Amino acid sequence: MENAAQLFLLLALAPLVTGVIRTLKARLQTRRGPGILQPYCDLGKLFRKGMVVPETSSWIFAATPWVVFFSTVLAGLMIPMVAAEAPLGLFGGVLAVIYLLGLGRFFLALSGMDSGSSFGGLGSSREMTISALAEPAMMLAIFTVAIGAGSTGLTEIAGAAIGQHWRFLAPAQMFAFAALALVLIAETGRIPVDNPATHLELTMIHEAMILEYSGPYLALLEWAASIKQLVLMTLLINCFWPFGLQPTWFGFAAVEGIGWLLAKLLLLSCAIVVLETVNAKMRLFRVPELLAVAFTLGSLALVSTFLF
Amino acid sequence: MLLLALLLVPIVTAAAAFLARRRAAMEAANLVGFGAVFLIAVALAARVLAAGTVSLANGFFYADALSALVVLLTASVALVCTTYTIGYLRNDQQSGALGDDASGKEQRSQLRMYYTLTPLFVFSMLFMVVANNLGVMWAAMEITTLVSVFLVTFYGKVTSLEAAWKYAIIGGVGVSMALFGTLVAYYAGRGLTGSEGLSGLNWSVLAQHAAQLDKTSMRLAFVLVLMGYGTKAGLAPMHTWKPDAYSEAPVPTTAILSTALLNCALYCLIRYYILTSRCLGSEYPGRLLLLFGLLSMGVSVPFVLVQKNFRRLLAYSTIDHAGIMAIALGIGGAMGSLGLMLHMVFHTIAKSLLFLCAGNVYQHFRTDLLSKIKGGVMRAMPLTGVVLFMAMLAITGMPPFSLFQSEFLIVRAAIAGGHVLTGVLFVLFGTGLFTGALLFVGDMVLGPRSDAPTAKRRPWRDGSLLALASVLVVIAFWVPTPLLELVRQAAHVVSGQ
Amino acid sequence: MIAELFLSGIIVWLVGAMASLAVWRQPTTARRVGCGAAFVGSLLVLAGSSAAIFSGSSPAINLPFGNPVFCWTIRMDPLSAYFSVTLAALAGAVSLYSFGYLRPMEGRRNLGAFGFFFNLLLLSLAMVFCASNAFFFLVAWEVMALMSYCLISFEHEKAETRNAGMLFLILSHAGTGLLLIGFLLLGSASGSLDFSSFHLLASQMTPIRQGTVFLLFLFGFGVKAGVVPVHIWLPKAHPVAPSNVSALMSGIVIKSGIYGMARVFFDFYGPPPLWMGTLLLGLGVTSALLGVLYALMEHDLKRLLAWHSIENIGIILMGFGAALMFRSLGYANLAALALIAALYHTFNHAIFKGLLFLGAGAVVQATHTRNMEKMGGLIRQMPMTALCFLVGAVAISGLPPLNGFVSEWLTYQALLAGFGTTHSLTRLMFPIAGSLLALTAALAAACFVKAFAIPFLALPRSEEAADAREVSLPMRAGMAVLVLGCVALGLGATWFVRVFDPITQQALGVRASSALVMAHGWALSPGTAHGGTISTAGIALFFLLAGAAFALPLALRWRRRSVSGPAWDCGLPGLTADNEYTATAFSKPLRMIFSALYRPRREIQAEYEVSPYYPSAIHFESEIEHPIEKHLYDPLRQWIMAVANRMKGIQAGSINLYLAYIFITLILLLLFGVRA
Amino acid sequence: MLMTHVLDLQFGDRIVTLMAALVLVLQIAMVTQRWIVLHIRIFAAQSFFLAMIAATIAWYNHAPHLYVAAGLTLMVKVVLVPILFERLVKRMEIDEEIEPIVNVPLSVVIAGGLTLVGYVVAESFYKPGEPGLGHNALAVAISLFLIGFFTMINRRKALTQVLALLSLENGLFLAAISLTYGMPLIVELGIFFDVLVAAMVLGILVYRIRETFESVDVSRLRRLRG
Repeated sequence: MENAAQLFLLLALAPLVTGVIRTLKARLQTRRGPGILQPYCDLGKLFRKGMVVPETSSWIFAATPWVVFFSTVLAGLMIPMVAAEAPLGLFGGVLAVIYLLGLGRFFLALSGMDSGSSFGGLGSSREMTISALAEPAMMLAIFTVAIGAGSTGLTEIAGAAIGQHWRFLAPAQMFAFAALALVLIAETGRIPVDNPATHLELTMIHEAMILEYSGPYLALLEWAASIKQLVLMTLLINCFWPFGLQPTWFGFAAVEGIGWLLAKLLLLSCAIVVLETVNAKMRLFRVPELLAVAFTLGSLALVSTFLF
Repeated sequence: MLLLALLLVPIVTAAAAFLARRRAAMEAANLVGFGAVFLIAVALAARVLAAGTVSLANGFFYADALSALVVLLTASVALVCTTYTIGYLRNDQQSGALGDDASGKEQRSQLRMYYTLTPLFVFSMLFMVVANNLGVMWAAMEITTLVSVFLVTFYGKVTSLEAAWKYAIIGGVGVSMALFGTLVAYYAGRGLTGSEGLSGLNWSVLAQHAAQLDKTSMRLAFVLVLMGYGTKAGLAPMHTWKPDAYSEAPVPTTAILSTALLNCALYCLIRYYILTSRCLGSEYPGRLLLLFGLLSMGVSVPFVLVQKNFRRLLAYSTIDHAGIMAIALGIGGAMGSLGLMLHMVFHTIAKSLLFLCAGNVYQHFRTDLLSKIKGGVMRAMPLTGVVLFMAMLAITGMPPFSLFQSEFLIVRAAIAGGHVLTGVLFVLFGTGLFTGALLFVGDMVLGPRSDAPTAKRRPWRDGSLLALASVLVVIAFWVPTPLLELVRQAAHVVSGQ
Repeated sequence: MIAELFLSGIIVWLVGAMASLAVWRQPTTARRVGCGAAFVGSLLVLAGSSAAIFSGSSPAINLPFGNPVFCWTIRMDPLSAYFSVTLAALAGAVSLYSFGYLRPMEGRRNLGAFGFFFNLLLLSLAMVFCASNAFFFLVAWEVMALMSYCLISFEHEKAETRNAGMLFLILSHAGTGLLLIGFLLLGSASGSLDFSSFHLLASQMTPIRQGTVFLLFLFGFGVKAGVVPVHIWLPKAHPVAPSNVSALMSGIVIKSGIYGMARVFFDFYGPPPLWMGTLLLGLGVTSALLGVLYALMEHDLKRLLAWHSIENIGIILMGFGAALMFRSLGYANLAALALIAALYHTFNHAIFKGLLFLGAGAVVQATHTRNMEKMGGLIRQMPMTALCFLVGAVAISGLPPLNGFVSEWLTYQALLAGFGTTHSLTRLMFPIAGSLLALTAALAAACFVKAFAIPFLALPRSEEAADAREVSLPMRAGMAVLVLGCVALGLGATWFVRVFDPITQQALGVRASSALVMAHGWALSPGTAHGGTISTAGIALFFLLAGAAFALPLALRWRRRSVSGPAWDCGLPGLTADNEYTATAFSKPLRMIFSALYRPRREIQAEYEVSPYYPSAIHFESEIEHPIEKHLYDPLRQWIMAVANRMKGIQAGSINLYLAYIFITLILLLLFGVRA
Repeated sequence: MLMTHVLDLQFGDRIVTLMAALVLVLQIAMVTQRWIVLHIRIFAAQSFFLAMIAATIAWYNHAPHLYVAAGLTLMVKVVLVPILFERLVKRMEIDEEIEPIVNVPLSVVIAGGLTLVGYVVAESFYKPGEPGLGHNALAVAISLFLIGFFTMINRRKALTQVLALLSLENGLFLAAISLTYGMPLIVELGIFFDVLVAAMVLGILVYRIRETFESVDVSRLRRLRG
């Protein structure tokens, strides 16, 4: 029951978040921009289209979209969205989430190299590099949170956060939050690390990997990307602002929980939009500096759990 | 009676070889003679195992387990080396290493010299071991020097003369120190009951009254004897003659020098060690022995690391092992002595085997220099290559070969006896030697086939090589019970417990 | 019964060794005898030792050979049995693989000798794991090193091979020296050499001696395990060995060092001082990170895998370190968790690293090169090999749901729990180690994207790669077995952890598995208060169901709508191998980011014909620096050689000098030695 | 009168000590000596005095077998060996010893120092209860030994090294007769036989070296190194 509900929420909500962010960004840049529902239309269109498979590619190319999609969805089912109890919490906690996303990334990178076009290789190389560098910072932040809860189970983490609403003001939590936020930017491929909108050959990362994809597979990958974004955002907000997480999925609770979720997502989206608008994309070799900052924040978080 | 036979047979052999006209006759004489000596040695060992000690001519000749073991080793080495020599010298004769005069008269006289002197050499060693009288023991040791000097000059090359000279002079000094020690020991034993006249220098007598010996004299005596017989054993810093003599003498002689003669020199040391430790306690002689032993091990390491010449490498390895055995003796105790005796047996096998391999390599490549051999021995002469590699691993104390067992015992005895530093240095030097030896032999044996032609087979030579190699392998996993018993009793003689 | 099974396996190996040496003149027979004996022996040993684990008994056997002065007995306690199982499982697969792998060597190489060394290596490994006293252990240990050496330098015509082999043997011999002293120090304390007499003995010694013995064992075993900084032999020796040997080396031979550490640190030591665990954890992190960082820079497929062995040893050491720290802090359950993580990873690494080396061997045999830059597109010619290699790559990258993930997850949990165990600053080490472990894992993933994509995907980069063929059936079978192993160890984690109960019981007096297994064996938990759970089986099930329900039908539907066309080639006429991204290019970003460590040196020479804007050919070469070798080992070697050369002056040839040595010694002894 | 002296043990002791001192002086003289022929003759003289010492001790201590030792010494070291060597010198026309390694004055000083060492070592053997002969003679013997040894190091010509070796053995002989009134007879015989053979062997070696090297300068024998 919860599974079905959360699954539906994931699949349905993810494109919406993408759309909202795009629109808000456009507005902030005084453009009209596409409608909020544009991503749905894109997906629908892509699913109806046929596709071109590079003749130099192998079965990896065909398998990747599915692996990426399923691993992302599974990760999504392991995090608490509306209720504190994550539907598939038993299958794994935050570590599992990260490693499932890692599995998706692994195959995405392979498929990037599969066609033999040098863009794919370029994208894969950069993607693996950046994610690798993002990893320790993320792990530190998560350790900080998990130490607070004494567990890596997201249910426990959220559960521990419930009730003590102002805990996120503790310096440890703040630092961890900042670190995780930076990592989230890197992971979801947003400015200043990567520009999801560009197809300028030399700067793109994520887009370069999926350059050869078209039609339904492209749709799957885009969808997976937006779901990943939703998952990470939810992870962030529900670990640090567990307001309105409900004990159950039933009755009015669900409505209230979803309301809270949307509100928090909107808030985070606005923050992302502002960040993306005021920043320019970094050169690739500046990115490590950003992640070093994240790592420092993470260690600060740890030290402060130790001090305060 | 056995003892007398043991001494007479080599003399007869020498005479026979001297009178022989043809090469075959000399070879036969030596082969038969040493075969007989070997059998007698086995019989002697059996007798000693049964009776404890054997003595003759009211204790002028005397053999206990220790002497029996050394005799057995000497006899076996002599036998194997003679078998090998037949193939070796025939090869020399054909390859013209003995000077190629038309009549072959020179060659024959050279062969005669070899086949006559070797039995004399063996005789002097056996005599030294079974002589109860320390003075006679000394005289026999002097004879070994004089005889082996001529064996070293066998090839009559400039370098072999040089080596012989150094050997003779250093050896001469050494034995005279030993003589000094001997008579100081005699002085220490004055006025003991039963020490009148001849028997006053008999080891068995002195050993009985060791406690009443004059302490100061024994201190002096042990130092002098240690340096004297240490010179023959090649303990540093008296070792300098060894690399020269070993690299110049004919290979079978070298094999005997580096195993049998080493054992005999150590045998003399052990005899005096027993006297001294019974008189002064084992601490004083022990410290001196440890000093020389560690010095020998330490000195041999750098020379092995940067060595270019194979037989000199082996010589330094012998110096190292002399050091090891000195250390074992210095540590003493039941475990140390057992380690010493086992090591003597195992080292004799492995080292003689190594020298035989060196002989094959030398006769095939006409050089001992690594730079000229340029690797590929395994390809050019598979049997020798494999055996050589095995023997080298064995000599550096690599399991499963047996030297690891004895060295393990020695190090264990050292650490258990509180000589932790000795143990650590032992291991350190051992590693250094292993490194040098492995690098050398690896470069020599492995690698692509060199341009030299494939070696022709020499049944006598390679046969004895193979036999000895199989002994090396077998003894790693199975030591015959009588031999082990003999070793244990010898160790008992040394440690007295 | 158990003992008989085990012993029969040993005997089969022994007989196989002798037999294959005996028939060396008939290559085919020699190959069949050698590999067959290895295979059968492995099965028997597998049966025997797994039986030993589950029966919980520890049978002792007195071997009927050897110098009676010493004691030649083997005892199969749970730890020994566990490592024997690891050995036998890997050895079985490898010997199956060898049937096919060795066939092309027939006539060119002495396969009789190979079978001899191979079987004896397995035999000596089993002895190492089961020896019940220090002497026999050291003998087996050295024989193992010797056999490994013989196998490494099996193709000794190449100088590279010879030198690598010698370096290995020399370092391992030096390590054995340390072990010898360590064991004898223990032995002099206990008066016996039997391991049972060493139990908890080390902790009763004085702190100084305790620490000395610890360091002796740490580095003595560390050499064999390839722990930084005594790892330098490993990346040289593993690539040059025949690939089935490399699989054994990386899979199990270096694990003998791990076994030794487990034996000493958890059996001979009681709760140790805290610094020991801390040191171990630190070494583990260092090894893991350096290992993966240097692996990333490799283009030699096998050397890349070798560096990853160092990385994984580091991960195992993290587990050991944490376990020791927990022990000294008095948390037996956590210690058990960390120990389980380490041992689990040991088994996993044996399986997937073996698999990867076998795969690499197949590739090398097909393309006759170890250089990735000359491979490519092999997934079409060798689909089976590619699949196996992919599974291995996913497993070693620690991605769910395969086995690598489980053990890394357990390690994370142990490190996480560590934070709460103490209030001193040392507790910061746990999360830091955890985050660096995360970095290691992510870099490993990046590295294996390269290691799989460059050889197997896209277009072939050389003729050899273009006309490579799939390898023979036995080789594929051998790899398939290990693939199954990866999957089983991943999905069956909750079942497998029960194996560790006897071990933790023996070492720490705790049976942890009941706490670890949750939800009727569906999920695994760290066994801490309310720790998170993981269910690899569940994840796999999800993928299967989703795949069956959606992926297959949809993919089939869409296939009809799909056309195949050329990949985007930037408008150049046609996509060729020259356009492809190379391994060097792939790792370039990391090379620049970590240039402080690598100190890369690059040379670019362009040849121009027409104008400086159109180079006709560009020669590019870049190399990186290995600081530990450059700043530690090379100076040491040079110093030793310099000293040795100087000491040659002792033997300068002058007899007067020689006499002077004796004279001076005599005078000194007369003056200071004689007088009481 | 004379008889009383001849029977007086003190007198014998004096004589022995005197001759021992003479032997020592000759040994030092050997250190300074450059002419090989003279060297050989000094050696002969030294050996002669040793024989005399042996005879004296035999007379005073009623140790008949020492007469044999004395006789052997006379025969071997005073007659045979010198003749052998002088013929060798003539055949090889070696005339003068080149400069020793350490120059003569310094060598003499060193020789003196070695004598001192001899006394220091012998000191610990001095027991008031015994006749003084023991440690005096032992001191001289050790000094002879050490000085002979030093001469071996100090000389470059093969033949002089051999002579030094023999004079070194003279020291041993002195020790033997004065400490223990000689070894058991058979041992003595063995030793003398050895000395004779050694002398011959070394002589032959020297000859062959001369043949092959065109010189007997042993400091040139430096091919074997390392």
